[in-house]
Amino acid sequence: MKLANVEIINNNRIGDRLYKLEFFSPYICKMASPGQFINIRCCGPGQIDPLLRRPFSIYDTDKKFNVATILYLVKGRGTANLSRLERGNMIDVCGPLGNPVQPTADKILLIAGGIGIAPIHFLAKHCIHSHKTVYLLAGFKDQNYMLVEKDIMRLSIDYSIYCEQNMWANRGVVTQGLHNLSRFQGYHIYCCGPVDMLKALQKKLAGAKNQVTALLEERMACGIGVCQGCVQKIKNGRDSYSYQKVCSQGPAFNLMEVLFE
Amino acid sequence: MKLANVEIINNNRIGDRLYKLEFFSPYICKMASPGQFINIRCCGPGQIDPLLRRPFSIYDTDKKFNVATILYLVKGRGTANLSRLERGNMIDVCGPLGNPVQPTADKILLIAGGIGIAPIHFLAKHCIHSHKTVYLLAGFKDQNYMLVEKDIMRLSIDYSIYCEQNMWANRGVVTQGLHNLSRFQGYHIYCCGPVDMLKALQKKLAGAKNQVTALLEERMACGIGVCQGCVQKIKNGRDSYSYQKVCSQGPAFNLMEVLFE
Amino acid sequence: MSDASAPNLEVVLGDITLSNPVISCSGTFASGIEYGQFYDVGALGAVTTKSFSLQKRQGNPPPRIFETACGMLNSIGLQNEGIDDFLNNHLPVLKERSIRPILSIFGENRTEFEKISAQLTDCCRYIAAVELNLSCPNVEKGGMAFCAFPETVKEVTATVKKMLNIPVIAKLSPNTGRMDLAAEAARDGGASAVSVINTLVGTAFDIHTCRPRLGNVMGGLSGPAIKPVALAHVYKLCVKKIIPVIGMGGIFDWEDAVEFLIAGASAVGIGTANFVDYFAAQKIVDGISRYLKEKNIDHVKKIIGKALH
Amino acid sequence: MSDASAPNLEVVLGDITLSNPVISCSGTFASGIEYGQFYDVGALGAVTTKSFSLQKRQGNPPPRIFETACGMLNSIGLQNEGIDDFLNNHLPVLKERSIRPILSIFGENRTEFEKISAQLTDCCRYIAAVELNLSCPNVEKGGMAFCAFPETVKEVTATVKKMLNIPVIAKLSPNTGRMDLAAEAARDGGASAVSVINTLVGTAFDIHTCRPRLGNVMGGLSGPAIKPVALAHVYKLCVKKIIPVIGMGGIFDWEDAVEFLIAGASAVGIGTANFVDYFAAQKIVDGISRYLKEKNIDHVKKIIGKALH
Ligand SMILES: Cc1cc2nc3c(=O)[nH]c(=O)nc-3n(C[C@H](O)[C@H](O)[C@H](O)COP(=O)(O)OP(=O)(O)OC[C@H]3O[C@@H](n4cnc5c(N)ncnc54)[C@H](O)[C@@H]3O)c2cc1C
Ligand SMILES: Cc1cc2nc3c(=O)[nH]c(=O)nc-3n(C[C@H](O)[C@H](O)[C@H](O)COP(=O)(O)OP(=O)(O)OC[C@H]3O[C@@H](n4cnc5c(N)ncnc54)[C@H](O)[C@@H]3O)c2cc1C
Ligand SMILES: Cc1cc2nc3c(=O)[nH]c(=O)nc-3n(C[C@H](O)[C@H](O)[C@H](O)COP(=O)(O)O)c2cc1C
Ligand SMILES: Cc1cc2nc3c(=O)[nH]c(=O)nc-3n(C[C@H](O)[C@H](O)[C@H](O)COP(=O)(O)O)c2cc1C
Ligand code: FES
Ligand code: FES
Repeated sequence: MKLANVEIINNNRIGDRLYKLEFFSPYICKMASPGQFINIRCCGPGQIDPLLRRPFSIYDTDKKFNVATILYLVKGRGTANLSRLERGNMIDVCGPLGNPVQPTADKILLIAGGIGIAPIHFLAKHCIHSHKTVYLLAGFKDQNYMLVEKDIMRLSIDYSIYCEQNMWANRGVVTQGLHNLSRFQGYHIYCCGPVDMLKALQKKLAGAKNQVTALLEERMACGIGVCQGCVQKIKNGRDSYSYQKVCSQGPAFNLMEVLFE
Repeated sequence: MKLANVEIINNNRIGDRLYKLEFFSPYICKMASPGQFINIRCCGPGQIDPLLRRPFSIYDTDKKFNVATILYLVKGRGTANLSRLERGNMIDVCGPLGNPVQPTADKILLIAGGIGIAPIHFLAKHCIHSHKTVYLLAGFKDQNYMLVEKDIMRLSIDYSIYCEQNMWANRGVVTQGLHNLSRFQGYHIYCCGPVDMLKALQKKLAGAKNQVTALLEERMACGIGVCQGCVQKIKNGRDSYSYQKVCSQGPAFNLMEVLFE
Repeated sequence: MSDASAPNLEVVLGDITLSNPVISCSGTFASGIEYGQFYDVGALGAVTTKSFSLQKRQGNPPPRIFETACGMLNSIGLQNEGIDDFLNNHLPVLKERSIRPILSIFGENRTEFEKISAQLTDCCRYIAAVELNLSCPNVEKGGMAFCAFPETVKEVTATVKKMLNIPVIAKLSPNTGRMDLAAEAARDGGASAVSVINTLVGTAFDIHTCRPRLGNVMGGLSGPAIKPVALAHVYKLCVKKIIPVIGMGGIFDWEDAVEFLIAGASAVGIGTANFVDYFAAQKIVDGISRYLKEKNIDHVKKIIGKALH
Repeated sequence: MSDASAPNLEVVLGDITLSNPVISCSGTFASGIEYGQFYDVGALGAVTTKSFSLQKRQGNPPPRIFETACGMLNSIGLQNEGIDDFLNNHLPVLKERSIRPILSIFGENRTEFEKISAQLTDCCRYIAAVELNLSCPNVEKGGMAFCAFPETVKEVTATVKKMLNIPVIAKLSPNTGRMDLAAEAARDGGASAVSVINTLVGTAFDIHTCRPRLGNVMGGLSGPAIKPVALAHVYKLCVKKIIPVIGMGGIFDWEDAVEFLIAGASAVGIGTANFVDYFAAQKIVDGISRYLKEKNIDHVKKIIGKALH
């Protein structure tokens, strides 16, 4: 993990409030594994507001050209500032942070909801690289992520996309992709997306034998395990739980042990 | 006085930390008189830091093209932000504020120190326009204001420039221009510059019969006479004083009545 | 706001009824006359005047303003021309414009509050309420603020209430410990509401001259920086249901205002924001209305305290 | 820092001597081990650990963090694995790296402080000082913070001091009225210094869900927003010369740190800044040194309290 000022190669709008930011960083490209994230300062030079760094999953790394990519949605002031940056601007990035996800199973089912596609995309690439059987289920509200499908296609894996609103893809929510669960017997499932999706998956997969790993999000202050701000309630043992840090003990957790409120 | 979002026409660096900002505003060009200032929001869009507006004197107005100009020095965060703006960007401006200076005398001596040249330049133009006899004394620390001299030359008035550090102009401080005070008998004197210059002038002109008007500065919050934040201690009567608001009761005050601490 | 579908913005704080919950804060709006150049300040819920004292006060030496991170320090020192000035010069203009202000007053001791009130008896019907600035130093108690002493808060409130018999608001300071006790005392003295919060004590220094940034060394911190603190005070008072609260401190836009309302404030005060955007208070009225409309809520009272349950 | 012309940064707070005045704040630096990945934290004046309690504490439900204007709210709720964890897992690593931390501890009552101290008697020489987090609720006093009761502050301080006989620091809260009384009590109890300030109570709400932004509703405000308030507390204590002060609250860069030093603080604590710039504390040491050099001041002690005169 390192703190560095890196140069932006591209920061393109690829949908409504959806951007892809590419930056030059041999270090991140070398060190980053799926599941990890980076922490970006989103205020202008000499500014202190917004104060805290913002966490973003790694979407892709190109080791040949040393370009790392994140995919992000403009939510509030931090991401709005980010979206105004241009090629040639510098950003202050720390990473890679969090624990790498290292799938051991041979067959991998990836489930992404919305912007949750970001870490899932990087994980998919990694799985293909290590010759695993990969299936990807992605769900989006609308056709905003159309250009992301291009990246998915380029992975040359089996996938289905669910979309709530239009004819671009299968109509529905991503959990419908699991209607025939037996098809994914023996698959290790990795998922990332909104809490409602994760809750639905937890319910749906409750009886199943699959291992299910969820990549979680929580508001962060430090990103390096110091402040204890980013905790999730995780079951440990039958009736007990503990608050575990998403940044340094996650972001990957066994979905079946996550206690949503 | 109006609040308006105006378009920047030019924002050029003309010296070390010295900028000239031109913006399009028929309203300011029509309404602004010498001595008045505008109040600019210096944070980015959607930002609240830096919080308060920053006051700047009007340096020039071009009524033909409806372009108003300010001359400013980068001091802190607000002016640093301002200096990063470019042609085509919008800024939030309120003005004109403060009381107009309306010279009645026929002969006018203008004295400017450093960035104090900004309101003095606009006043000079106005005096020439109303066919007064004008003499301008300007003092600068170094040759940073060389390009400002060009604007002064263009006024076609008598002037002398004093400079502490080099050969560009008369060597010395601006008060030396008053060595032969009798030369300016009957002149109404207007001055603007650092407190030390104003104090020196107050001393030097103590016995003289000239009327002396100083344009003062003070940290401001509202700029419109509401908060009482921008006061200066002004003598009224023999032993008494009151705190008067630079924004709404000034910025012009009788220099002889200003009580510097 | 004449269309039938516009939400009702009226709020009631004890015996005070306001057409909408947006009030200008004392000291940040003068008597509203300057802002009248920009918009009709009569369309606000109320205009609170700068605090007036019995006699003219010079105020503190400059500099009086210093900007800090998302906030500002001020040490105006309550400069004002005295209550006479309000009665002779401000009130006539306000009357003419049909604006019934909340008049903010302060004294150095109970007697001064009494003497000011004595001068107001004739003009009570032109004033919506009197706000007692109890953050000012009580010289009888060694200069500590009035609100540090609940018993005094009660006495002063009761005195003014009795003399004027118009609504009284107690403005409380966050710098003196238990605000709940001060609020209870205000209620017991007959106040209709409390204004919460006044500025936080703060300071700043110049590291090159080693001099304070303010002539008076200490100042009051206001602006967005203090919003979380103000909200906590408002919430804690409202949970206890002591007395209606006018919430203030760092409100910059309608979202901030709604946040105070759902935290339990019956009305909100707009202070520092007026300096930055002269239309701030007006925009906040509109914003609250839009928010209610979008959520299909017909009356603002339905959101007051919504986050308390 | 070996060159002869480098200014001397050593500061003395009673019986505590630090190689420089820059300390990490409790709860923002864990035990310093994580930051050791970035730089040699042994080069700081001291590392203050997260506050430890007698038993493991789960802490508050998430969300625990919310960002505000130039500040942040946290409601960690003092989650920690208990003092055993410090002794078994953190201290050995620190020893190995020759770092003598300031150990922050807290209890729910005096007995708990006593019991923790009892566990520390054997390792005192590995600890530079014990900091008592007196902002935590005292269950014996209905949950109000320890520092609201000067008598309790004195008792607890005296108890710990007597048991351990190493330097004791009392960390005071700005939320409970008269800090000067708490500081005097700490001094009378035998403290070597006070740490000022802990976070300000604050909150925030989501105007769409009407839910609090923090699982615990109330949180602590830190960061640049609170700097003017922290400076005012530090200044007021230092003017009274009660006890050496470790100043903290919103320090983000070396200029901020110098501002606290000239306001009278003998040392400074770096908190939230560590989250934003992992090198913040180290940079601040360098910045103070550069400042002194540029001003031709050979010893940092010469600027401490310079703005007080
Ligand atoms: C491990 C991790 C990976 C993430 N990866 C991505 C990604 O690849 N692409 C993407 O678009 N977004 C991602 N997010 C969410 C992203 O961090 C937030 O959308 C972003 O911080 C919002 O900042 P803002 O200033 O625009 O919004 P604001 O709402 O103004 O943010 C205010 C505060 O809330 C925090 N915050 C808001 N939403 C979240 C959130 N969901 N998670 C954590 N903190 C939040 C911010 O950090 C900030 O402190 C990730 C979050 C985490 C924790
Ligand atoms: C009536 C008037 C006219 C002015 N005209 C000009 C001009 O034409 N050109 C120019 O370069 N400067 C002018 N100034 C000064 C200019 O306003 C300050 O340099 C500027 O506000 C500094 O802002 P900053 O954020 O860069 O500095 P910072 O130091 O970061 O500012 C912090 C705070 O201090 C205030 N401040 C700092 N210096 C001054 C000052 N000298 N006067 C008032 N407030 C100050 C700012 O408003 C702000 O609130 C004028 C000031 C006044 C009062
Ligand atoms: C410049 C200034 C002057 C003020 N004067 C007064 C005053 O005279 N009486 C008073 O009760 N409060 C006064 N206040 C406090 C405000 O009314 C308000 O309580 C405080 O500023 C918090 O709100 P804000 O953050 O929206 O400004 C003043 C505040 C400022 C900034
Ligand atoms: C996330 C977080 C956790 C904290 N935990 C503690 C703690 O355990 N004990 C303590 O005494 N102070 C704690 N504090 C308070 C800090 O030590 C410090 O007093 C405060 O944050 C002000 O400094 P700052 O503005 O530089 O952060 C914590 C602060 C933060 C932001
Ligand atoms: S963000 Fe600080 S511990 Fe995870
Ligand atoms: S700046 Fe507010 S009165 Fe002048």
